[in-house]
Amino acid sequence: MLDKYLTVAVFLFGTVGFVLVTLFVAKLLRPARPSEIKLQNYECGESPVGSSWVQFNVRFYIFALLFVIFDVETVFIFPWAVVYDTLGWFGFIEMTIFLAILIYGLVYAWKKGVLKWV
Amino acid sequence: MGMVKDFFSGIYNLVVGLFVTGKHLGRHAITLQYPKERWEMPERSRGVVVLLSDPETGELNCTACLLCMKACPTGAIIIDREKNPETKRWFPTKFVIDNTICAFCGLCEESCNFDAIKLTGKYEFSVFDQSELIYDMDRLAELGRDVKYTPRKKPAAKKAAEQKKPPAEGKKPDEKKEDTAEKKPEEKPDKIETNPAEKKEEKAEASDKKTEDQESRKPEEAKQGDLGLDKEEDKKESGN
Amino acid sequence: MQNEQLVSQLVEKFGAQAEKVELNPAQPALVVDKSILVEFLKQIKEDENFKIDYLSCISAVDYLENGMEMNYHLCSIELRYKLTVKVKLDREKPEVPTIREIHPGADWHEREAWELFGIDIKGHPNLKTLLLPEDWKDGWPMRRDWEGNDDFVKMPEF
Amino acid sequence: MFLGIELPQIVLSAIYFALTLGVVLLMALFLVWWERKVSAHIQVRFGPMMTGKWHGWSQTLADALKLLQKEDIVPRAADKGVYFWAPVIVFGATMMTFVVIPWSPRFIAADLNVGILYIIAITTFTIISLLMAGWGSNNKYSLLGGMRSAAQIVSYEVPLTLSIMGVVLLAQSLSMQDIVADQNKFWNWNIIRQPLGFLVYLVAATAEVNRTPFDLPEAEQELVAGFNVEYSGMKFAMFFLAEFVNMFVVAAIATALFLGGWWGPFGNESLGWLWFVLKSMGVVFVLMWFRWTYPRLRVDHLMEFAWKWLLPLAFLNLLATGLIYNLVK
Amino acid sequence: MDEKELHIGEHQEQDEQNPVARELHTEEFLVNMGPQHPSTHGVCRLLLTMDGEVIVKVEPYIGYLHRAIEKICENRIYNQITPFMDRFEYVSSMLADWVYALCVERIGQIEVSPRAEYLRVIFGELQRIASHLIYWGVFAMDLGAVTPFLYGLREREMIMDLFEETCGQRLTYNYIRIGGVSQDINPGFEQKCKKFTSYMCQVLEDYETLLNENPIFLSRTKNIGVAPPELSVAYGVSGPSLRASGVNWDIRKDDPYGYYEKFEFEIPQGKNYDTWDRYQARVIEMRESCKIIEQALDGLPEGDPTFKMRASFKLPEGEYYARIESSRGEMGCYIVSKGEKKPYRLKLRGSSFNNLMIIPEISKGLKIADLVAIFASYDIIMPEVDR
Amino acid sequence: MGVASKIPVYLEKAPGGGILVTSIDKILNWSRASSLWYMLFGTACCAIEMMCTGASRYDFDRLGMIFRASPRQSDLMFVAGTITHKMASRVKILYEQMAEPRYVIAMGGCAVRGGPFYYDSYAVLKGIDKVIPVDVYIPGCPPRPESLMEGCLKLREKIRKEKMADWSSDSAK
Repeated sequence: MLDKYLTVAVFLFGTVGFVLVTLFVAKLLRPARPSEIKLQNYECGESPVGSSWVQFNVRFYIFALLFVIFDVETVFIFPWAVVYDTLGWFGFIEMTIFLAILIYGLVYAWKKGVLKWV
Repeated sequence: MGMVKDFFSGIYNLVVGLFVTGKHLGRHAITLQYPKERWEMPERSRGVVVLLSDPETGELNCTACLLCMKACPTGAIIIDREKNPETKRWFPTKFVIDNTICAFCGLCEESCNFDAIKLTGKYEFSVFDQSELIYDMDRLAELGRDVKYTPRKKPAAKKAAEQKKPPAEGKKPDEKKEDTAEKKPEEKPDKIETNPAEKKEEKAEASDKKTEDQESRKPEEAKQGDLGLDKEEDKKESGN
Repeated sequence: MQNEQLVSQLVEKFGAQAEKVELNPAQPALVVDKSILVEFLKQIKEDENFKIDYLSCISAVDYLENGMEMNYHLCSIELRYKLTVKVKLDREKPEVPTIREIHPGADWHEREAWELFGIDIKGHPNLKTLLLPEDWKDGWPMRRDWEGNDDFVKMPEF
Repeated sequence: MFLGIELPQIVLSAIYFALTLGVVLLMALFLVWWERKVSAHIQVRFGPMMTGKWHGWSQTLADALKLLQKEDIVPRAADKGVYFWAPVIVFGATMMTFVVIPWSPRFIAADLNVGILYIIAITTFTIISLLMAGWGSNNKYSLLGGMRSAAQIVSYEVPLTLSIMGVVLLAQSLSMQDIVADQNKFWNWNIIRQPLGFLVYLVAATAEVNRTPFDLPEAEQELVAGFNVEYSGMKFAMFFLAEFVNMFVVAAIATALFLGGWWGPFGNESLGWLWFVLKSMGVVFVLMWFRWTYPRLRVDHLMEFAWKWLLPLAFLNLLATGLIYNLVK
Repeated sequence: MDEKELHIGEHQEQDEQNPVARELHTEEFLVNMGPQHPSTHGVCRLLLTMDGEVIVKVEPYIGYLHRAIEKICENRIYNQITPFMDRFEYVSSMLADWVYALCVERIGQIEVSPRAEYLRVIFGELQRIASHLIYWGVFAMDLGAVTPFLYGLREREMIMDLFEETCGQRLTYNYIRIGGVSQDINPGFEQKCKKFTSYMCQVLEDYETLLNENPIFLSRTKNIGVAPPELSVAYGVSGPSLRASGVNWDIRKDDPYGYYEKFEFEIPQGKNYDTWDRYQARVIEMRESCKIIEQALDGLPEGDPTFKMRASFKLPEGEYYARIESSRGEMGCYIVSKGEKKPYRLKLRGSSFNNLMIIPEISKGLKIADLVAIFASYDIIMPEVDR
Repeated sequence: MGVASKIPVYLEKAPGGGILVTSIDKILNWSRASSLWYMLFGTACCAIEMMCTGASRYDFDRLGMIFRASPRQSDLMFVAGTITHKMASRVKILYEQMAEPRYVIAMGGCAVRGGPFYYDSYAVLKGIDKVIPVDVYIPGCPPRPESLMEGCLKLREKIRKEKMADWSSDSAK
């Protein structure tokens, strides 16, 4: 079973190798003429003011939290979905309850105005 | 419920948008495949400036009156001139048009009374070296060789000028006699080079109207696609 | 003619302070003193009879020995009046109060007048170069007696 | 010893890899050309015509060769390591998904039993690399682009996963081959059985691959070129390539999950790979069509759309599927 | 109105109410948008102070295209100035020619033949359509849809054909001259023009299906960049943008020039004063322009529209501020003549100059994508700003 | 690394190397000439004509030219329109930030030598070649789209004649 993951590994090394080789070939071909201005960051023709690495509000903090919650929940749903056939109505009701809680959480967040990006 | 309605109308409108672009997918492209095909340039088009010469004698029509130089808003025209001691006429010794600062506005052509300078439909003049864009008299004359033009401006003045000097140039037979030329012989300028511009202007107007009328009676020869979609046919014609 | 009525009313109202100049029947102009300019503009903006609330343009003119002039081209959106308010300035030390408080749109126009003509806008908080390069040092280029700088090529007279 | 047992497997995998890589590269070249042609014809023009004799067929080849010769610029202020690895990861992640793409009943690199989970996991890497690119460049535009791509993944991953869940439920398996095999008749295709799921998947997938109307990370009119502002030459080519390959990947997944995969329209298994490619290309075409028709969403609308529309719809779809499945059974 | 009131963006308050924004310690950073940026339409530089995606402050820097046209014009005789007017506002050069000609005519009391006035109206309105087509395309492109841009330019090319046939150039026409126009139209022009207007009306329907109901487009434009009428008037915003702010002001009707009082057309007015209204105002204007053109073509009188200016023409002493309704708003030309061959002072007022000034005010607290939309909706063209 | 610039030196010594070098040269030159991505940058009137050339009627894409907003990814810069003194330094920065090999086309009179603003203007730079090197000059005010295309075709010719040693060397031309 696990041997299939060997293929995955081959693909992984293969692609990374391919990209690195391509980049190396390009390095052989291309010119390199760095200059003071060229190594500056591009900012529409002006010299940039300050670094971009400042602490700023990305404003999807709460979305990220929601994402974590929901993504974990979906992981729970996967096994349920795979064996749904054997679970029958019991599975359906169970999952309805589970999803209802999730949906309630979503609605709660919605009502709280969290889903509004400001 | 409003939300559901919004949802469906939103989807509907998105799909309708797809149809608009999809409709164009089947249409024929309107693109001009440039090096292979070209538009036929309209007669009035204002491309590169050339100097016209008389189709008979091959001499430049320019009489070095400097009007174009004075009319030029950008100072792109520079003329040096000398007087022919025999004919007592000015002729240009240097006629430079600096295409790097020319604005292609057509004022020189309008100011000219002798059909000497014209803006043409030519447009392919890119160069590798900037100095090649400053055209001297030879280049300008060369460019003007194949330019067909209807002498619409001031044949009167020209004729008059020619008749003024009977011994030198008057021998050549004038085939354009049917023009309005000799109608007002009293108005012919005695000294073209120093003539105030206004006088000519008035006359130009008079003769202008005449020639324009003539033009309008002619079958439409400056054929040019009327709308973009129709250019298709033109394109094919010119492609042949 | 609407405009003429307007001007006569204005002159009537402001009396000695405003002087009427007839430029063109369609375009009346008033000369006001720079000391009352702000107050004047404010009043004609707020007054129900005039409502001159729209500033089209400000143009400075350099008359050399006759001093300088600021022209405020105003109009009323509602009543369709058109009015030019002129302010005469001393050429040696041209200064004029800012009218940003009344017409925020005057901001850049005033900066431009300062930059190109050297007219000092009193009370303008942001007098820095607008159109010219940041390192411009060659004086006030739009003045009539501006000599030109290294790069300036005068068109030869033909 | 290790090699003794695994060597055949490795060799086989390597062959699979080489084949896939070749196909993918050709596909990418074709897709770039095709996209230009489609966009051109939508815009009543011709698109590439001069390079190569027939309709500029070699245009993308020339582009690729040219990008090979372009200088590679690493801004001084950049985080060099992150900056370097971002294009490697973006292409790597894209290629990795091809492990479980079922080209035909027999041609699949590895039919993982958790195929779908694998795909969901891997595709996320693409976005992480965009974030890396955005951050590593130390450019404000690219940083904003990177942040937007993160916002996008945060929002669209959930509906995407949930929309797939319905398919999993019907097939009772996570393996790609099983799911495809389940759709053996035309009316069994999941697009018929799961129209809502397909819609949610299509939208979420468009967002995942950053195509208009969801191309916020590289929004040209706002962020110049977004996360890849600073990239030039071959590194940029990697992003460029990955974008198009990714587009094919989501189309291929859509084909496998919803459009009957390698099944022909009459339930025929023959020429499976051809059907598969054709269907995928159809989906790719739709994505292109979207791109050349729609304006771009704004970043907050993007998020709101995901949470307020797609997520509830995905839930609805899942519940409805469960209900109907039980009823029909 | 109090100036302070104008400066408060509504979104700032929202920002303070938001618990997340308040609690997180964030730094603002400066982003240069322009001079080379796909959506600044030329060489405008906006220095943005940003907090994440949200704009805290916008500072426009202009002058990258300041070519000193006013200075040049002081040194040119009257006839030579028209070509520079073409370059002063190249997106609607025909109208720029017109405002200059109008100003000189008003000072010099020059009569214009009726045919010339009609031709001016026709070409002016064609130019307005051409300009709005660029607007339409660019606006859509700035919102991310590229295809409308090409559709818009496709239709514009047809107008270019009409122009080129009449005056020989595609962009810098030098057509409307003092006292008339440079050349009469070619025979057959009327038919072509009519064909175009009817085609244009059809195409506009396509345009509307493509964008007007599109939910993405609506969400990007509705309630974005609201400019209330008082604010717009205070900043001197003009043209369709002012009308979108709910102010009934069109110089074609309210300070008539040309023969505009003879034509019937409607002036669209906005209700929400937002980006959508500004967009819609232009789309409606295209329709109205088609109407005007058709009326003008029907009533086109006979006669000679040309007027030959003498090189030694001297404008009598006087001064005048002429203004016309260009495609972007009030375009003004102020000439001081001292009775010489050359103007003593020539001042140009571009509508974008004022329109640009309001953008910082209304884009505070919005996202960078909204700024792009607002900037595009005001149809800012840099040569007009910088001159 | 720019090894490519040295390849011809070594290869040409080998038998048949000359032919190989020319054919490699040919392919690489072809690729660069056929895929000129231009920077989306225009200042004045010429920019409108540039847009028109990119649009349906004339279609740059036909020549394989697409626009890129970032200079890092573009090969070609059209200096389309008037460059003022204020703008000149920015153009320089933009040019410098383009990745090599890069090309410049000066479009229209203003970019070539100040154009109509040559005289009497205190603000206009008299020719962009005072700031950055220019490959092709196109006269016109503004040039027609066809002229622009012709300029591009000229540039393609020029690129086709380039030598590997020149464009790929690590030092500037």
